[in-house]
Amino acid sequence: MNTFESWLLLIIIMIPLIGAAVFIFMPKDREEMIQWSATILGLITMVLSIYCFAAYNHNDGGFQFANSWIWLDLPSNPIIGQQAIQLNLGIDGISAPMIMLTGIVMFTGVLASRSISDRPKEFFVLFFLLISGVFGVFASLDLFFLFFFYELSVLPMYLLIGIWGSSTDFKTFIRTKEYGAMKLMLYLVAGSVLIWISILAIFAESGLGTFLIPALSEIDFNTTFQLIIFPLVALGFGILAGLWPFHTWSPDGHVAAPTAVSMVHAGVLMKLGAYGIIRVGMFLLPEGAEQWAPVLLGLGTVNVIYGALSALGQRDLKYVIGYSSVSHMGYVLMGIATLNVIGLSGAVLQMFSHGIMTALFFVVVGVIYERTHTRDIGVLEGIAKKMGWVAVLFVIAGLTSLGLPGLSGFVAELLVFIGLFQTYPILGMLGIIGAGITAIYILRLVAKVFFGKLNEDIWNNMVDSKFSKQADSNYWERVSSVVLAITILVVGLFPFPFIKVIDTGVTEILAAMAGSL
Amino acid sequence: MESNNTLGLHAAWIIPSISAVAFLIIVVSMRIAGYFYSDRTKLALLAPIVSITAILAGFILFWLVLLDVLNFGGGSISMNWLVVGLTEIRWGIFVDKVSVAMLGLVTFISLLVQVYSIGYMKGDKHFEWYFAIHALFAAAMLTLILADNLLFLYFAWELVGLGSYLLIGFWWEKRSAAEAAKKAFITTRIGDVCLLIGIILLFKATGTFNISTIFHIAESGGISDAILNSSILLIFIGAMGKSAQFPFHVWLPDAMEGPTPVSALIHAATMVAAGVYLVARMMPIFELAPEIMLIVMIIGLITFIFAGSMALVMSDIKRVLAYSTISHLGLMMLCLGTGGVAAAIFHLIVHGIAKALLFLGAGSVMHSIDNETNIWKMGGLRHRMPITAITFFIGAASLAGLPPLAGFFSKDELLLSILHDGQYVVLAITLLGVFLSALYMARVAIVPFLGSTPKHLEQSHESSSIMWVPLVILAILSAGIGFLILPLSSTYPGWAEFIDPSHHFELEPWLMILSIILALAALIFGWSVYLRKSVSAKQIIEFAPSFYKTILNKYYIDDLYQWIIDKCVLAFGNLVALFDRVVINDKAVDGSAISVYMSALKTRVLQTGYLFTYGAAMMLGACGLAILWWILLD
Amino acid sequence: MTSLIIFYLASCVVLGGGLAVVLSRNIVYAAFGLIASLSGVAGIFILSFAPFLALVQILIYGGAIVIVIIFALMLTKLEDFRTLSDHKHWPIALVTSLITLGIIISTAFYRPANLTSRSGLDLSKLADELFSKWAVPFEMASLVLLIALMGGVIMVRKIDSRDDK
Amino acid sequence: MIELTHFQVLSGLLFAIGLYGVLARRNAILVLMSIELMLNAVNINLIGYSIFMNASESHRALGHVLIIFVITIAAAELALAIAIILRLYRNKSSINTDDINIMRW
Repeated sequence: MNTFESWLLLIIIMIPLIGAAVFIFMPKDREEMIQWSATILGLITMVLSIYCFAAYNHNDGGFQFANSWIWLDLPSNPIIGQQAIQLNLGIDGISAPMIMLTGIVMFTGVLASRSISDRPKEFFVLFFLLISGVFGVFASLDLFFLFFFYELSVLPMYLLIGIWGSSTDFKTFIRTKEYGAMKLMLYLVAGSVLIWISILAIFAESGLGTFLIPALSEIDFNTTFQLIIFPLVALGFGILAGLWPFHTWSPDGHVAAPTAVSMVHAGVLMKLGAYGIIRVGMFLLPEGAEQWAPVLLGLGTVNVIYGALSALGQRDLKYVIGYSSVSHMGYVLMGIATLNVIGLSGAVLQMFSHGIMTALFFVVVGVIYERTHTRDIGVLEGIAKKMGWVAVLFVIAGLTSLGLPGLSGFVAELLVFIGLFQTYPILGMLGIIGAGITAIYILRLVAKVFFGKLNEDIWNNMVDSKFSKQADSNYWERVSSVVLAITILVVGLFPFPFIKVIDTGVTEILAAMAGSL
Repeated sequence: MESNNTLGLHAAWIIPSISAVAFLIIVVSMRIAGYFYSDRTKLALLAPIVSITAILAGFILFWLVLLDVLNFGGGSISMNWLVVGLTEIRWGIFVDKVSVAMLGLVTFISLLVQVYSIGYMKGDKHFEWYFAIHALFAAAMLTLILADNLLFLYFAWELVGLGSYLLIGFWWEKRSAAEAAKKAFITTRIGDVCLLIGIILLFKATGTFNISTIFHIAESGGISDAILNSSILLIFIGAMGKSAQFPFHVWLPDAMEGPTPVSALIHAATMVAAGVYLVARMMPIFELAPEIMLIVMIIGLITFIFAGSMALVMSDIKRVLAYSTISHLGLMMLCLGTGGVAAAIFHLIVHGIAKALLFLGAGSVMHSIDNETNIWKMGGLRHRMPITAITFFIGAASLAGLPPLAGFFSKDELLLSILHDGQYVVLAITLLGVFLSALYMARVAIVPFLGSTPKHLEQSHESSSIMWVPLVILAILSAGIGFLILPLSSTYPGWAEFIDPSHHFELEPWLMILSIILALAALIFGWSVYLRKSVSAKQIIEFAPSFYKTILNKYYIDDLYQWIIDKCVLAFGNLVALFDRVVINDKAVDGSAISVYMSALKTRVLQTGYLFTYGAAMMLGACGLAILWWILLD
Repeated sequence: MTSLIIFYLASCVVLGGGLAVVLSRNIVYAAFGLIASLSGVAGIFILSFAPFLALVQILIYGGAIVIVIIFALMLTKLEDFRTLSDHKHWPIALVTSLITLGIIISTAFYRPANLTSRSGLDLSKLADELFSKWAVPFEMASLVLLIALMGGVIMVRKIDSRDDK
Repeated sequence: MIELTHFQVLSGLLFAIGLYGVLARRNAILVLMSIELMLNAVNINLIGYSIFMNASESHRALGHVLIIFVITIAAAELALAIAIILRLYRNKSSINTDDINIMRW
């Protein structure tokens, strides 16, 4: 491994961080400059993250691009000797696609935020901080830093939603952005408390005096300990993954957040939860995972069906997508809980696929909202006439969501289903039925909002005067959404390269599980 | 199954690929051209040229495949698509006599329909897009036919559904078209969900998606009865959805909101036949489950009669044809239920050609009379558009079962197959259905084309040649293809034996004569009711007015579904959403926040703001800590 | 023995002054009580061989702090609180302070150190320590004083009415 | 002979008196004075330990150093406290702690 590769992950984490620091010192009124530098940094990061995935050698497996820097020497302990908290970076087959996902969503998110005119400088500072944290979580092999980056990615959300967000105001149903931000924050902090408790418990129980994940995974924790700690881990990370019944922050948060933040939030941040369950829960506490898997599976099934049905009853475009995220994350949880190669690979691929798909959804809905200042399904009708690109891309995202073959959602869900049928055929059937319900709400939405006759009067009243000539997405938004759509197509048609890498990581985790059982 | 000669097989996988590439080319070039030329009409012909070239190439390659199948008996090739753990999921194609027959049908009809569409869709806003979806649909449908494993088949199956969705909703600015597209997708989706479950169940039992391997395992008893029966039933439900069998038939009549050539291609000849094709394809495994075969037969029978009765009362020409399609698909299913694969496929082909002809004819009529679809507002069009009229008559007569047209032979084969299965009651009911189908065909042919011409149709005229040439080709085929059933030469032992060597060509004269009599009787009856009016239709209606009303309202099934969707599914969705909002969110989540707030209201009284309180509390606390420390220390 | 008597005398002054501070009804008496008490503490310092500290005590407390307090009394109209009333919860205050007293005294007697040999500290030694080992904190303390001074000035300077509200 | 205990008891008594003053008096200036008493109580304790400890000179110097710091901080604290009181008096026309409860819920 050459020097560049061993520094690659650090570079990927640091680019947004340094970018954020640089933005702070940029003059406020030079918006163009800030937007351009954000775009360029985003592009570089995306390219690097894709390189990172492509260069991952799936034959060797294991943690690659690994490198470590000692951050803090813990007080020396006579029994275990001198140990340190290290910034230990490395990716395996599960985190590699997640890194790529983050890179893609970051770049497209920056493109989609170019239209932000309210304090763009501060927006990009916080946004880059958030992204840096997300990269950090996926790349960290040290529980301490995993938690550190996790918090780093959670905290900026509050400001991003609270300041740049948008409120829902139907006469009968009001959710302010402050409410959404606060709720999201409280939930995620509650989750992180559980995570921190369990991380410290694992640290103490191991007796190694280290937070290193590979070292900790060698240890067989005793069964009682695993049985007690796994639910804490699963719940703590599960909150972030939208685990029922702790999911309500997610639709409210998605709806309140500005476009780019919704994208990162639904696209990547929720994946942190699922990733944490795999990395910390399953990898370190295999027996606990084994014992609690049925519960996780049951909750995942509830997520799928419940999320889909809830989405059916929503009026706000973003709420529909918010609940569809809850539903789709259910597939991830189900896939994780199958504890077999196919299901788990499906879960990881679903994380990737759903990330891209939701990001696409939110770009498109963001465009609609910016142009019309409404997301009310009851009001919007036939807007495909004015917004051709938006309609096409929304339909692509919708079809992905309902699992149309040829798009990424199908492959992922199929693998989850096959995995489920190995162990729990009935739940597998419920999962497939959930996909059927998804078809209902997506197609209803598409038929109502995009198709049908456009009422010109309503439209002229609704549309922002800035956009009355050209209501369709601008070039940046088009590039952003087309990048996402192409990713969906590529993964849907040629999933093999992705699955190969994911499979490596999944196999190792399951081997570790089998070894310790 | 590996074939030595793979030339034909390679040709086979190229066929759908060309169309897929054509789809991409059209979509991309549309966008790029849009940036350079503001005047789209100059480029409009680009799209049909690309897509028609693609499908023409497919049609030419079809002959190569056919030759290969005739000489070497087909085979399969496949490649890896996915490897997960130890499980391989492959993409592959499989060519045999049935699939090659379907291949010919689909490429041929697609070709004609696309040519026809150039004339029909001229001047439409989204002209290029229309041909793009056509190419996409053709690619998907051809893939479906060729797929050698169930997953790949499902893959194509869904894409076919997508093509249908896009084409039905092609005029999406019409609310009804948008709704119809949605309805079609969702209804078939219900079937698809079952199909996927069935496929995965089979995968679980056998560890493979490959159809022939599944057959081997199933035949050697490697699958338990429960799994086998349930998965076959689920697969059949999938087929029912696509083939619009009762009770999933509701989407097909609504799908007529799409452009008429689309109805001809997708909703008559190809996509709806996919269900029948699937069942035929899976026949070896269906035969292992006689109970399911019985269900297939009964569903087919119900659909046949039931849709036929509705076809008899509809006044929209396309809807009549749609119900007739459903009815004929039911007939094919019925036949498959008795094990008659060859007969069903033969009827599929004959019906596909004839129905495409009828739809294109109907389209031609609509095109010339300003998109009027109500048959009662037409009449005497025979004089205005003779070619359309004659070809339409040929198609109708073929489907009505008049000798020596193709429909006569195929229907005869079907009846024979039912007879051989020993289902006499079914046979009797089927004969009633044959009468019905001849009657509605007479109605839909006689009312618009014969009789006197109403005033407002004086201006109507024959369509352009690009539209009537396909009609003529189809009419010729529709008339002549029936003879394929006969053992024409020493090497060709007749259709049935060609498809399935265990069958032999035979005739049952009394059945043949009976069906001819029934068809003729229906035609005469129709002629006297609708043309000579010697028998009043009104009197017949008054015979059982409520029954008539029920049929006219499609047996209230659409209303029932609407009710279920509105009152059950949506209401349930709303209920869950409300539950989420009220119970989970407001009570549990905000409730916990509120309870914290309320307890804070109680405890905040401690914050008196007086120095005294804080000082005393602090000091007492320090004392308490001191005492604690003391106690702990000793 | 003499030192013990002096100690008791000084203690009486300290405690008496303290009691005068907390019990007197007149705030000026209280201020004088404070002076007495602080002087008593200075006496204790002398007894402990720390004349420098005693000097500091007199200078800073007696000379500066109490003067500042008396200035404060003058700046706030003295007539407003010529007679002072106690808090109505004074019994609780009494109990609290008695408990504290009990704990402090019981710690003193719980494990008596029995140290009787006294030894003072040379002033030069103190200076050595203060300006070598404790130089940085010492400078910090001067900074604190400076900042407190500035804070005091800012706090009491006349501000235009806009900020007053 | 004077013992360490003497210092401790004296310091404790003065501390208790000061504490009583802080808690029981209502006049802010008196409260300040009582705080001074408490600080002095601490000083007595410190000097007591400093002279009775069997330790090196540099260790015993610590007590003296701390006393100097305490006095310094007391002066600083008082300067600020008086300023605050004056300010309060100007705004509220009262330095009665009972009247100053803006920190109340």
